Amino acid sequence: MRNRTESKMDNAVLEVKNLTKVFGSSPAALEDFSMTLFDDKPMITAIAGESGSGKTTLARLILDFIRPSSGEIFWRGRNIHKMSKKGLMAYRRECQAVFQDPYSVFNPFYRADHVFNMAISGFKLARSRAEATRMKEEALEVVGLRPEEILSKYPHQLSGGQRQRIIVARAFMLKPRLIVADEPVSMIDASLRAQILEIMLKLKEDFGISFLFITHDLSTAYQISDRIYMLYRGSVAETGDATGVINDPQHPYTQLLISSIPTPDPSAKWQEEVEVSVEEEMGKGDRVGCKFYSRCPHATQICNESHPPLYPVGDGHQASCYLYRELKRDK
Amino acid sequence: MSPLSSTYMRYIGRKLIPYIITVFVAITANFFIPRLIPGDPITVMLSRMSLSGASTADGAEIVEAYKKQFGLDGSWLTQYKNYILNLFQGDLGPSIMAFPMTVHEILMTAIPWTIGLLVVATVISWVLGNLLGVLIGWRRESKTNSVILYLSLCLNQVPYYFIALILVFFLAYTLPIFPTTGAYSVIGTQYEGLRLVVDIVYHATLPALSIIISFIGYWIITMRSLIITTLGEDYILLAEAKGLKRSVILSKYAFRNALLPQTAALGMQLGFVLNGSILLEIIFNYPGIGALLFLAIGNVDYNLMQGILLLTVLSVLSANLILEMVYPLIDPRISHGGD
Amino acid sequence: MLNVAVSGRDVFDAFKGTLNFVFRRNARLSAGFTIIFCLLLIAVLAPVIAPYDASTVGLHLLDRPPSFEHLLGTDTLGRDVFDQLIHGLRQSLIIGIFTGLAGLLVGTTVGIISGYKGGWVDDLLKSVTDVFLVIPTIPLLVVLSAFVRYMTVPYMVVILAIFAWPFPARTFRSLVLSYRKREYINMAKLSGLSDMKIVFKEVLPNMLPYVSTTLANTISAAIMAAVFLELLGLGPQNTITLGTMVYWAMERAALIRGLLWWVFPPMIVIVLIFIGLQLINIGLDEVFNPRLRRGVTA
Amino acid sequence: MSGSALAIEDLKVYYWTERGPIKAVDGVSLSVKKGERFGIVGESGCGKSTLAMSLLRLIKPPGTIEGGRIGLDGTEVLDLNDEELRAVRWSRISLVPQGSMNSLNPVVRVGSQIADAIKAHTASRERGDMKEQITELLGLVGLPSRVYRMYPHELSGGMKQRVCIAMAIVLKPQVIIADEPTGSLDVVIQRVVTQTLVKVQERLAASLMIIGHDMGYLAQLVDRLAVMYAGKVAEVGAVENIYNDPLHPYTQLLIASVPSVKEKKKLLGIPGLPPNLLFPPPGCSFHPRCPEAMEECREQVPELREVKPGRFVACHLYHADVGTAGEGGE
Repeated sequence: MRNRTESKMDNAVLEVKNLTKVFGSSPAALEDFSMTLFDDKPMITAIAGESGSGKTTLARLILDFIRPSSGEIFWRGRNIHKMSKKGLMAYRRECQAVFQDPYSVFNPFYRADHVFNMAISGFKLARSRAEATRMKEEALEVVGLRPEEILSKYPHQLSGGQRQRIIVARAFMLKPRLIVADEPVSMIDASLRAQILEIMLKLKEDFGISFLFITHDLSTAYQISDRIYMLYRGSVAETGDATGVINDPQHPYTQLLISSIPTPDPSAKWQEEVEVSVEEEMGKGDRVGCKFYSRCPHATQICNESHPPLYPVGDGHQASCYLYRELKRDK
Repeated sequence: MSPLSSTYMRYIGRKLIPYIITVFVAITANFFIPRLIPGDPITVMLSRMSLSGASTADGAEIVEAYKKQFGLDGSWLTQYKNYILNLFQGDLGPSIMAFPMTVHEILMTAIPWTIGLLVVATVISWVLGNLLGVLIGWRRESKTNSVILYLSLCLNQVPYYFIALILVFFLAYTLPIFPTTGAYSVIGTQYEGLRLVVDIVYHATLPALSIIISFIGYWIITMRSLIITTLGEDYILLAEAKGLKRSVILSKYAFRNALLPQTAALGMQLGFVLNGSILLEIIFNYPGIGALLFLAIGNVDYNLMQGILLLTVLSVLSANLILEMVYPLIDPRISHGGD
Repeated sequence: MLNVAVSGRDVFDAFKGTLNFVFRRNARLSAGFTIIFCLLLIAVLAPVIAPYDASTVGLHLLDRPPSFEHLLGTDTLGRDVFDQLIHGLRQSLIIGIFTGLAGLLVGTTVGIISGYKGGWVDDLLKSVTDVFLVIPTIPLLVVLSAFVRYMTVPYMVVILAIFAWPFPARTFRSLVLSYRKREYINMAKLSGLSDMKIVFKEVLPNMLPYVSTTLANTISAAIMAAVFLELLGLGPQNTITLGTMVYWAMERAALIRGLLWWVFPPMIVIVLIFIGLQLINIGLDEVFNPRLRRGVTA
Repeated sequence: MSGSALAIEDLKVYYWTERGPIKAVDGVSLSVKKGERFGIVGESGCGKSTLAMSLLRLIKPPGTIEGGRIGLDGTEVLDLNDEELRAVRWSRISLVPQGSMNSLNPVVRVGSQIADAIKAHTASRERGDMKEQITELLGLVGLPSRVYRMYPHELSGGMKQRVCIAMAIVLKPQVIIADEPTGSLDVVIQRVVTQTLVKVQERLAASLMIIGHDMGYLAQLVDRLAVMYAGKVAEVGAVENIYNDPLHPYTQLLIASVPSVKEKKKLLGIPGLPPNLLFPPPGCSFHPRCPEAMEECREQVPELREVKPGRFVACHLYHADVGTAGEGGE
């Protein structure tokens, strides 16, 4: 385990407070989202949701590629939007990323190792070319790639799986505290996907790197993540321990989602037919109350009036649904 | 999307504001640029009059009188103020060189010729060019295709005024078939009805041909590449899978999609039509706006120049505006617009 | 310092790869390139090829058809047409290239700044560019040229350059806007690169093909406008250019009097310049676009 | 073979590049019974989409159909001339395109695009009220009748896919090919579209061939499944057998690498690189990545043989003792 000097009183490394982001006149992509990642134990936190749930918007906000409409993001207690240039560089050094599309992450003009060279010269990591090469080779070995096969190649000469592993290697080389992985495996075939997920687990366990794992695929989230946030239309539907939430989902949306995931077992066929209202599909369902109102089997009057807060439904397990309002009172 | 829906109106509103600003900037530029030209209209006119024998004994008073007459007295600022006020009443002021006639009247005589010649020729070259372009884009293997392609490639590079000269040489001097000057034969002024129309078309053939020949290459090349890219789309593959006849696939699926950007390009081209008229009208001394501008510059006629420049700016802007309004109606994808 | 060298070597090595890739592939590009190269060579060697002073009047006999002594014959003012053609080509290319370069430099800078910076800077620059694009350039050119009492080549370059920059500015603004969204720009931000470095190291190299196609476009547009003005008699009075050759030929009614060797050669050379530039334009387009598409492995 | 709606024998489709042919489909033999739902699974680049497209002869240059036979209920598709092919397309065999957003003509109303299929195959006298037929079809796939007048860009991904399904069944074909029909859709919409497809197929008693890369999804859907690797069929069989007792090592690894929400298991990927179709490895193209690769595998290309009733596999592990239900290998 890396030795970490415990300088902060509460060891919160990343704090997201009431983050909201609205693009143009359409409904909010992300609404009043709060989350805190702690430094004591490296963890993989999954942000799961369908397209349009706001998960990628959250990733782009945390990486400071876009500015929030309201709310703040704190790294080690300091607001990243108010940081000096030097402060932002330190933040970047500790908070790296892996992106979804392995083909668009490489600048086609340069060879594949340019992604390493940028980081090395950007953060001034190496004093000599030999040291730079050694760092690159060490990083590639950690992700199971042979340096001599990779370093001299152009991006279009490499497969999707190889490229993604190079990007993970680059992130690892900077020894960050947190890697924001935005759908790292969704464009990779199932057989290669497992290897990259294994690498992420290894980086967490052996090198103490935490992950923010953005995905639409609950089964991959279930396999490797410790905590999970279920996003629906920009707000948190349910959150808690990954195994708890997926094995015993409380929020009607999570239940529908998990029951719709096709399992590779022919005997467990889908049972009843699922209906989706046309308005819902057309994305016009811009609601005041709970956003799942029009598709929810248990929808009641109050659900249509105000947006349900996150009610505790178990040990660290919360769901934003009025079904659990009574639980709060008698707890 | 019906033209009257509110989103459509808002879309148009948002498009209007930049146009209004641009028109204002253009008007202001129109006022100042002619005044940059050395010499002033009155002295030029007086020297021209003295050449033609008119007595100009006490020059100074006459100069003052003419200046007041054409509102050229006082500082540029006051002239600018009057210019703007008159403009809003639609009065472009009197023409200095052709005094009794106002700028408005002169323009009215010249506009129909330029519009008639250039707009018609551009549309003809657009239609022919697109049809040929579709042909080449659709049947790509045949030998004639590459011949047509390279021909239109080179043709597109020959400026229209060279083509005009070549046409004049071959179709007027060596084989005297077509007239090379004027919009109608001198004696033609007595013709009426059909004879006049035939006479006008007869005179307009060479100028129109030079526009058609020089621009047809551009439309062929652009339509060809549009058709080829459209034919690669998924919905064409599905159309083939549906077993549709080749003619239906070409017309309803490929051509209709490829035509949209071409229509926008035509709109832009029509806007700039006045640009091309100057040299063409001088070569064929066709009584259009271009020839008029050249004349106005020669005589440093501020008011006429301002009128013509304003006209060209307005024609470009209105072409853009009409395009922006009409385009969403023909291309359903851009219903509420917004880039 | 060391770290800069590490990624600087990338740029040089990448350039080498791109250049040999480009010329191996495309017939149209090499054809266009040879045409323009030969014309440039002739222009540079003009004093050697055509030593006589092309513009002095009355040196030779009038209206002589092409002969061994005067390859392209002589004109009504007793000047050797071949000499005029060579020197005319040189002057026209000078006008075209300088205006094209000026238009490209100003245009790309304005385009990149407004594309990358965004915000009010973008709005300001974009509206200025749009106004220039909407105002009809030809009539204004004619008016401005009339303004210059004694037109010379440098004046012409200045006047043409005023209207040469808006088109490249708009092209590069939209290019930068589209390239800015690419994921590898975010990757560069994550590597701590400054805005400046991102623009020059990550955005610009990919836009090289567009720089060359836009340069070809601005040069041919500049020569087109120059010839236009020269045919109106508003060209440089003291030097011979291809356009003024045709103008003087038309003034002297060369066509009617059948002096074809005086009128057609300059027209042919002008069209040759345009064809050469257009072939380069199309060639580069074909070489670079499919490459981008083919870049994604199956 | 008489009962089969679709019989493919030794089909070869190559893409020609400067450095030689890419053997996308390299000798595939399959048959789909009448009314059966048949799945083809395989990773990207294994040739499954090329196979689907070749059934309607929609292979575009530089691709060519090199050889083999495609029997569509007695008609040999490869022998048809252009006019006959046009008549067969959509009336007897139709296609539900990949989930991409671009399969509908963006400037033509949905109803009119479906009507085009009717017009192309029925004389104007017998068409009857097309509008009424089409709105009824749209209702069948769960879409309101106003969709008839709408443009594709006004519909969501799932709705566009169901329009394609309605279009695919408008002429009541014998065989429907669905090439990754729910590729880019969210899980819930994916389920709705899939259930529509199954309902519609059962109603027509047509055969349905579904192409996919997600084992879990196909398990829910098909009766028989074929696993493809590097342009060849690795294994074919009833879907229950394939999942409970996968024979081919690639099928075993493929099933193992699909994460499930039911239980946490150590994720097993498949080592090595996806196959290079330009210069395929000698012998069985899976041997570089196969945990049980033998000497024989590196030299000989294994044939697809029936090692158990209704179970076909192309792997040397089973060929030594053909016919016996032995565990495998010498």
